[in-house]
Amino acid sequence: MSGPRLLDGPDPLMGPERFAAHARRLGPLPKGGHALIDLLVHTGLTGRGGAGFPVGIKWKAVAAASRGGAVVIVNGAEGEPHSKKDRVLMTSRPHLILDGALLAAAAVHAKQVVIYIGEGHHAALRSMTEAISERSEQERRLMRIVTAPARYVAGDSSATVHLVDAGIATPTTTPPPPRERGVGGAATLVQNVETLAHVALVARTGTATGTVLITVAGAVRAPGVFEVSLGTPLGEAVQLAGGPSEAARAVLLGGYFGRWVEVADAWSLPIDPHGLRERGLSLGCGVIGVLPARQCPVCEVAGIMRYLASESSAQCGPCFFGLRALADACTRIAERGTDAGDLQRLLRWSGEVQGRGACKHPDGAVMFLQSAMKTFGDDFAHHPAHLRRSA
Amino acid sequence: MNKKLELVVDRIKCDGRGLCAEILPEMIRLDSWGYPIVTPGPIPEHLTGLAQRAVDDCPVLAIALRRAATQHQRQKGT
Amino acid sequence: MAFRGGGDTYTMEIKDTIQDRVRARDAAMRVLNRLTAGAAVSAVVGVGLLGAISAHTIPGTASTSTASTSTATTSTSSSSGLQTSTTPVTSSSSSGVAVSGGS
Amino acid sequence: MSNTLLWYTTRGAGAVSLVLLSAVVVLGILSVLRVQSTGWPRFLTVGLHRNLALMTLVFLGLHIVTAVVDPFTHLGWLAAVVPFSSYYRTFWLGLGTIAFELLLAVVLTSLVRGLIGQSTWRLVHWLTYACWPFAVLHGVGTGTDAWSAWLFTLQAICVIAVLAAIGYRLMAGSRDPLARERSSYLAAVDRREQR
Repeated sequence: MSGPRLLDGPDPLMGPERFAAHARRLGPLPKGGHALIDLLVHTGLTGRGGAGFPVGIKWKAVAAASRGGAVVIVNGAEGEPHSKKDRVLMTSRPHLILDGALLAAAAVHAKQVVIYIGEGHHAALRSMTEAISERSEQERRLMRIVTAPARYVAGDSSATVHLVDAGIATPTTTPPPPRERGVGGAATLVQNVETLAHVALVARTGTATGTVLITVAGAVRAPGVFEVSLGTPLGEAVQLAGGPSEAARAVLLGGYFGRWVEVADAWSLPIDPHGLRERGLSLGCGVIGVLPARQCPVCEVAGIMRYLASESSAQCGPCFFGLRALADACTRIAERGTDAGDLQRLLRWSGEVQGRGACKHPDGAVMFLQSAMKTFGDDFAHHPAHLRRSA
Repeated sequence: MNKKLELVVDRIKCDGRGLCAEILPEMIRLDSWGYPIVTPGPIPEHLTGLAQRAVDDCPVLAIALRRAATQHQRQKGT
Repeated sequence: MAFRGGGDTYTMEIKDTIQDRVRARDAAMRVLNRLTAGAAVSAVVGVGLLGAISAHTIPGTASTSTASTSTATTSTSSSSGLQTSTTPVTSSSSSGVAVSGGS
Repeated sequence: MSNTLLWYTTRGAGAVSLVLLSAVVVLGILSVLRVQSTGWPRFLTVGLHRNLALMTLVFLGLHIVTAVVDPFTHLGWLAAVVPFSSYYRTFWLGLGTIAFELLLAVVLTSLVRGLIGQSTWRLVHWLTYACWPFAVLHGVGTGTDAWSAWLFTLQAICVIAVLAAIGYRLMAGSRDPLARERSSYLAAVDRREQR
């Protein structure tokens, strides 16, 4: 696995790679079209925004529904609190992303490309704006940037469509999914920025890229974004971030919609979408969060549940009220100690909330909670009353 | 052609009036917050009338009947 | 809202309440039908009754062309007022046939 | 059928229609307010609202047909359709025609709500609040002559009931438990002016 990498070339911290340097380093953009879709299906590239949907299949669906008027949304919302990798990519390799977006536009017969960036990501916005201005007029006319509010669900694909269409970044009812009916009713391809950067490399080499961007966060010495080869053991990835800064208890894999893994099982896990899926895990948006042993997992989980509850867009009752009730029950256990009734309610309400939102926000939150209750079963069962709450 | 019908709830439109669960308790119950939980799958023959009534009476048009799609039809539908 | 009472055997609980709710539904459906039928009957009677009242009180204005008949009936004042009031009731029952056909 | 009989029926059916319409309006407001109790589920309110609405149309039909065929008034069918086209009490009758047409729009759109969509239906349904006052004024203008005491009492009851329901609705605010949170979230993420 020694193909080209996304962050090859100049140091990503040096700022955006200029178009001239980019073109010199990687050569011209190859022709895409239908052959590229077949190539993407063949290489099995999966989306890097979190859901991990197979890219080739999605492109095929959009191309089939396109009729020449499709839309490509380049998703750089990055609303996941600990994730930084999309911003690092946007600020260092903007042209790789634009290459991927243009290839996508050609392959699905799109007439516009919308670059969707979280409004707080100032450096990324600057970098992408500059990058577009370096492109040919024909390409420039195709592309525009929109900014999205910094909310957790603003990156949901239906929310990106809703923002472009109506200026409101809230998820809408699916089906039909955006790939069938998106911006202005046209088939719309919503693809994460990292995914598109991979496409730019796959199109050039004709082979699968063997890397993934991860954000290592939490109790590590040098948290940050790293590009690792697929299959790298998770422990090695954490070593790239300087290793744990103190005794670690567990790892949250895949961000707030992810799963908890005890440290003992975590270090040997391969960082690879397929390998993780076999273990019932997911790389999600690529966040690897290390929880230190001195921190109470129950209190940590309660805090994250409160955050996820507060990020419900309050459109669907089960999500809004359900997540709030779950967060409250977690908080009660965290503050006042374990209560058998609360534990039972957590289980029952989890079942009631799952699958009952227009988007996957409630499902993600519930799966996070269920994983926490499984991994930290003893902590939940015997949590003492904490008189003072940290944070 | 599959003639079986199933109930689908538009979660955003639904504001928890609860009429559907009153009319069709055989297939719809309310969660702890008053929002409907629908039994998935096709509606039994003898309940189709009541199911239609539940759909018609929803004040916000949040519940609908649709043909229970088979996996094959779903893929062709794209 | 039913947060409390979340007790034991959840499935048992559901099964019981489904039957309860089906019974409640059926009872309410019967109430609805009865109320609707009651409203229809009262409406028909109401047409007759109110028509009768207007027949009883109208003659002052409904003059000119129909004046001869109306003054003739009402000139016999309140005693024959009863009589004129019964005529519309019977006529309204004939219109009541049309109503039930329409509803 | 004697002419006077038609005339009485017109008036009786008109008054009954007004009572029914008022009941329909009150029931509609009660259903928005999510009124319920043991033995009175919410679908009962909605079901009664719909049944009485259809019944109102029937009695209104009776009211109009008997009025038109009554040779005394010389209304003609045009007056039933085109407002302010009758020679007889042009203004007050015209109000009735308008009320009738509004009600027809409200009922017909309700019957095809699934086809026209919730938002269109809802918009049209607001016309009820125009229809009902027109109906009341029509009743006052054309009906309060000789038998005014009866009709006045009836109308007063209807007006008080509907106004009470409207007042209650205004005071109660939205019964959607999510309304406040939803609108505050929407306000926070609304980027329409940026575009």
